[in-house]
Amino acid sequence: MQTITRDQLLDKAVSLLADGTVTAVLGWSKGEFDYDVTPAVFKTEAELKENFVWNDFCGANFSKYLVAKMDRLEGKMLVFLKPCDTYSFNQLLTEHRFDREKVYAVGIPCEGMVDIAKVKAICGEGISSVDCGGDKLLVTTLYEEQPVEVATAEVLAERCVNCKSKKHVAYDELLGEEGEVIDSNRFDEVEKLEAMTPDERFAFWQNELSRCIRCNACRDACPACTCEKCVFDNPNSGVENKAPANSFEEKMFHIIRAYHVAGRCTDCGECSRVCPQNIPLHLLNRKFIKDMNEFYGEYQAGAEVGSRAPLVDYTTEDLEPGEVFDRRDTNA
Amino acid sequence: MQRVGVFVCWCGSNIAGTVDVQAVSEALKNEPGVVFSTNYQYMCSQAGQNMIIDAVKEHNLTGIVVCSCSPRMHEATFRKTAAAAGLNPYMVEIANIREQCSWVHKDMMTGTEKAIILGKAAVAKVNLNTPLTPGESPVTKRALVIGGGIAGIQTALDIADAGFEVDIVEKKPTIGGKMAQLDKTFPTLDCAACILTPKMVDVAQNEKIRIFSYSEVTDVKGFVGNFDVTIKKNARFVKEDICTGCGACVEKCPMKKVPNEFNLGMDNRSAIYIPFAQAVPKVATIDPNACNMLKNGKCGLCAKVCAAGAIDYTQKDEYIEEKYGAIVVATGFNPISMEKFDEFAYNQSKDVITSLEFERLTNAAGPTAGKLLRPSDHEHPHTIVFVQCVGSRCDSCAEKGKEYCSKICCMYTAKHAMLTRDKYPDTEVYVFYIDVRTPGKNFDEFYRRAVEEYGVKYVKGMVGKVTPEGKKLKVQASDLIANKQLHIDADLVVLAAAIEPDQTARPLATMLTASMDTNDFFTEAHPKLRPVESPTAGVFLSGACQGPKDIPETVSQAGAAASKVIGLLAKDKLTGNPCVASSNELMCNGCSSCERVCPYGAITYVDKEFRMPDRTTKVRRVASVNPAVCQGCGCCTVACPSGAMDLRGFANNQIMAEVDAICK
Amino acid sequence: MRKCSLDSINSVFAEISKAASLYLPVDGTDGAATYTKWEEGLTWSNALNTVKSPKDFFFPQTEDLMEFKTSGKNIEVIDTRSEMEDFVVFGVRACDVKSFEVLDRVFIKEPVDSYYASKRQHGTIVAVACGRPAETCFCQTFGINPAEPAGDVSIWKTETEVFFRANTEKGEALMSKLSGLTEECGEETVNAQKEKIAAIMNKLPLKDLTTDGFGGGKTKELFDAPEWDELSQACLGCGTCTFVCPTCQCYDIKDFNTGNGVIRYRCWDSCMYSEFTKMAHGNNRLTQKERFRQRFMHKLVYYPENNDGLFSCVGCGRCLSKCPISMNIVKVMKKIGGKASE
Amino acid sequence: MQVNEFKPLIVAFCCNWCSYAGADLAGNNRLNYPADVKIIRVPCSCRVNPMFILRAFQRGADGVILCGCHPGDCHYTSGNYYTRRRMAALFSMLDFLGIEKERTRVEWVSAAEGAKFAATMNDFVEKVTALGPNKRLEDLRCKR
Repeated sequence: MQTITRDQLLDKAVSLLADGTVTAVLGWSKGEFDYDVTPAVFKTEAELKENFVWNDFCGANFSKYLVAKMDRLEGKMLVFLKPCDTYSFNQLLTEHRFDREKVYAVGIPCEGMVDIAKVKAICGEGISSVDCGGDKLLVTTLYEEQPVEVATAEVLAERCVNCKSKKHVAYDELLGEEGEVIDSNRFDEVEKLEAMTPDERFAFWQNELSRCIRCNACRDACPACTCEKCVFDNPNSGVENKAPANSFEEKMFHIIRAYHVAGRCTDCGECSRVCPQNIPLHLLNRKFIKDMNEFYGEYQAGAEVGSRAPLVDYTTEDLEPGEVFDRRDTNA
Repeated sequence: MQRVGVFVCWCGSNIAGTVDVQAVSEALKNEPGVVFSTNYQYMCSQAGQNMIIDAVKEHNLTGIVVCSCSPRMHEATFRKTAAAAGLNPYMVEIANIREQCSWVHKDMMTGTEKAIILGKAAVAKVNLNTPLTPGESPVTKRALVIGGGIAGIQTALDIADAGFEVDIVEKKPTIGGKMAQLDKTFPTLDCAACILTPKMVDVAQNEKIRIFSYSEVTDVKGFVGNFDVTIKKNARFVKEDICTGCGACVEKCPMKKVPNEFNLGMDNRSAIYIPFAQAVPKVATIDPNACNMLKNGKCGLCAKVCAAGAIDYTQKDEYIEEKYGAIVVATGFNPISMEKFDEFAYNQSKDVITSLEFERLTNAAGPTAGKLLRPSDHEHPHTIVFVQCVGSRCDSCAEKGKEYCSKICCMYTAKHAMLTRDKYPDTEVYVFYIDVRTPGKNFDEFYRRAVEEYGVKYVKGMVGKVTPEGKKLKVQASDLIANKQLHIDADLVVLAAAIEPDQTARPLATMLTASMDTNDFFTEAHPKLRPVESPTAGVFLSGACQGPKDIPETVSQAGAAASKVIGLLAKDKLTGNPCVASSNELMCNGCSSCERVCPYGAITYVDKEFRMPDRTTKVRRVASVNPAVCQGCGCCTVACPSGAMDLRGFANNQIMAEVDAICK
Repeated sequence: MRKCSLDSINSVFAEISKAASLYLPVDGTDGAATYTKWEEGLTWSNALNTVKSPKDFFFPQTEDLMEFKTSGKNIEVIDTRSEMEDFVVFGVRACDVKSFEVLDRVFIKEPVDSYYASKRQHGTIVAVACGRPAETCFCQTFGINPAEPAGDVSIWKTETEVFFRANTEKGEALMSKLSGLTEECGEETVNAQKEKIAAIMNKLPLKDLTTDGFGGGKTKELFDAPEWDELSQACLGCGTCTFVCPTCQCYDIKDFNTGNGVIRYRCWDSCMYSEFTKMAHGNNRLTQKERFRQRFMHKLVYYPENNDGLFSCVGCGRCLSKCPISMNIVKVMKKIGGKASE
Repeated sequence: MQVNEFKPLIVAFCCNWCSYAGADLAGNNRLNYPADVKIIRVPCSCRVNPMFILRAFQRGADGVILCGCHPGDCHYTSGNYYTRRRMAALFSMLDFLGIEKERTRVEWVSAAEGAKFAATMNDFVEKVTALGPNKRLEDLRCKR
């Protein structure tokens, strides 16, 4: 259950539209069910009142839409940003990917988003309604007489369980209470893998990545992947393909993708959220983040606009590539 | 597809001894694109080169692969050969089958196999080569020297001597820099003013040199040979071309209580002032923070006494835009602030001074007219303690000091000690040191004279604490050799403060896109082989802005920088290296990753209008590489996530083709 | 109709595996079901359906077509097709069975796609009725009855038993192998389940979704509908919907240079990708809106126009649950269909 | 026994200014190292894109080594500092995916270090030979 209500966001959007501060609103639009919300640009109060939603399923990170959605917009775009979204917002600004002047950013607190797959794992398929209230969800299914009560904490998306920050690092206006950066356990899974033998790790990733269907959803949803032309779409890049032809290509795609966003990835978790095959892609990104934190000092992409990412920076005292392993082996 | 000719060299028996050259040329015949393949005893000989030229003509070759010695040896030779045959010189690739094959492998079979693979890689690469033409750009035959100390002066004089125009920009009202403040110079003990001021006059009188004093550089655009520089001439409220430097205004000025920066605040000057008698330009300057007329509109005395009518209270800062072919940075150094060094009681006692202040105290033109008197009570000090390495050679964790050795302190401290003992034999002089470092011509002899002839008491050890007590300074120190604590009642304590780059250096480096080290010293293009050039083409380094230096070193570096500038300005056109990065604007995101890793500042961003797929237009920020500045390292190509940035001559597809050929 | 106990189903699998490779949905480490080659120890998943549809068996995501080997300056052309062996796909849902009909009309129409046809020939489909449809199911919109799945063999699964009915010769052949493991039975239990399913179908949230306003001949009405802008605005241009879709059939033919030659292969392509219709002259679908519209117009208008009114959507609901931004064919049909029928 | 027959394929990327010259010096001094090592000349170690390394493994390399100027001596002042970070990150990631860490290496070899170049190559070839053929990052299509 979110601390801020749909009506509060709606009022804000309506009044900003009314006073001319913005001419469009980037928000969530309701779907067929209670959980399938779609990002949408609203231009009128009527549209907002009819379709705007804010609930535990508004996971999509809007930052990336700002790169493309404002081309022909007269005036400013209102965008609602959850704390994690603000990091992507800043990172895109660092990379000059959209015009800050054309955006009116409203920071909104977030209590974590629900992963519907986790709800389905508990309640089964056939969900006819989900009521978000308090710290529980009331799930009605086609097959049970009574709604099933599910604790929200149990069905939070992985990225929200390991939320790194409830603090907004960018906004023009903040609704509700500001939160804090959280000392999360987001690297625990990475550490678990690091503790395995190389053979075990290889088997783990072979199993995970073999499911990849190269739908590119991870890339296309990623706020760091805003290239005008992705190397994987470019026949001249030498790595282009439309299918994961074999296990080499599965690995290469994900290594290169993670490498290309290394230092720029804010760990927003969109890649894993959208993966239709449930591949824990965020672990690859987190591995890079964890390594770079350990090798070169703590760095959070997007925490500040204009900060220098670890891979476009150096010191003369950096550790040697070979020492990466010595270090781990002695730590172990 | 290219029409490739392969030429396998025997290099006498150097290659042919362990590589079956016939087999290599036969095998490479079957490679894609190869239309001709042969081998010859010495490809680099005139006969060998003619063979290439003939083959190009006979077989209409568009690309050449020479399997021979290292490209570091003969790539240039064969490029010339290609040019002579009417081909673009960059359509040549070398397969290194000597140094990296025949000389390191003993077995004929393995050597031959490897030579064939290396040849295949070269063929694969040359198939993707494109003709490259080095860019040309004109050279503005004028140099800018930033900083008017001895480094800048010497550089400017040397450049002007070669017949080129030079402008000096100096932020102070006069040139001369730190050297003008010194008394004597080691190791010869000639007076600084006697050797510096004639050079200052030379500068003033040189027709090729313009001095922008009381000025600063505010903007630098462009690149080697073509810099556009904006210089801000601060308003000095005195018309420079009219002022005769007579000094009448200085005498009449009622505001006489302004701390005199030339004497490091140890005496006062007036609000209108000429920093010192030999200043160049010898023109008065009004200090706007002190002048009552400028602050409150009351006074105007100087204007009244100025016979020339040079005073102009309405003068405004002036911006001058000028073009230069080369820029020399000579921004020099400053002693670090002693504020944080509480242990030496610098803030508590006037009689704890820095070495530069000591220079002024012993200088005939200084606040005491050259008499060594304590600043507090103007009494003659009998016991003087010199402390070396104050803020130098600190541990990396020490926040207040510097890790590096300031290099000049050992010698000037020896000089100060010696001169004191020479002039005032009744004075007891202690020098506390970590090490005495005297590498330089006649330096060690100089230091030994101080000890042996002048009886200066050198003590290995650091001063732990200085406590003012009455008229004395209680100095508590350790003598590491005798392994005991010393307590000295001193009259004067002189701190050899570490030196650091001038504060203006960092913003200047940003403007110049010249790199700096963590201490804000400018980085040289190569620490050994290109010590006076910045990695940014066309930017040169002179003097202490690059690292601590004494005068002789500064002057020699100034001369070296000048000769590099002269070498540049002597050219009418600059021919670039064609193997430079270039960005495919259609794919560029404008994300700045490439710009951040470019060591040369070769990448800038432009807003460009693009036709979008849906026939609308959109303005996007895209990277643009200046080929005259890019040196072709290729760092940007890897930083670029979309692959928009590529390197000519070493393109992504070329390197991958080599990889493929080697691995197949 | 024959039946066996659910407990003995593994012996049925073992029997089938003797003569042919058997594939069936098995739960993976991530909890989702995937068609997996059966071997002792694997369990038939209870999941409603797999993430990836079974079209992979006939139209794999990547498939080598031929190979060129180079040696020196000679090229040899190699046919990479190998002798196809019989295989059985077990546990296919009614919607996915229907999708094969959609694919057949594309690939088995002259000129016949021999790669596809050969696999269809060798594959036997064992379809299973849906005891527990999900809220995302809308197969009935396309006239599919999940209680009566087509296929070579239809099966119904209860808590304790599995019922079999052969529908085709291939199905009979398969069932004859299972005669020792199954017994003849009446249809009462199956009929009861069918009724139950029918009752649930009546409760499904998408039960009223109709194809009214779609079908051949609707191009002019629908192509320029203003709603496409709004519907497509959030589309990321990924290929998730097309790659999980059982009826999407677009592919690209590509060459892979191995260093020693070239492998010519085909792989799924997606009309959602920006490069999809790129040709020498450029791209005729320039915006995501056009690409998005293409996908739905193809399924709901162009395909039925060319295939006797058959829609190329089977209502499996995969795109509903997998689209990263939750835009899907149902939302499109509701928005545009209603409009068109006004 | 066939065990010792395995000859690894090693791709060595060498920067033009130090390591390539170091390799030349090894040649001048006739210092032997296995012919399995094939050198690709790049202007600077920072020119080496992680994609090149994966490409080499895909095409059949058993080991990839990058050689550049010693830190601080880069001809382009800072290129190898970036290489150092990029490769530290990449190698750690490859290891994370379970790919043998001995198959990749970065070594700084100056133009004067012919002996170091040869010794490095001997050592690297030995280590990779001990690992056997690259199976974890191979593309079977390239072995047809």
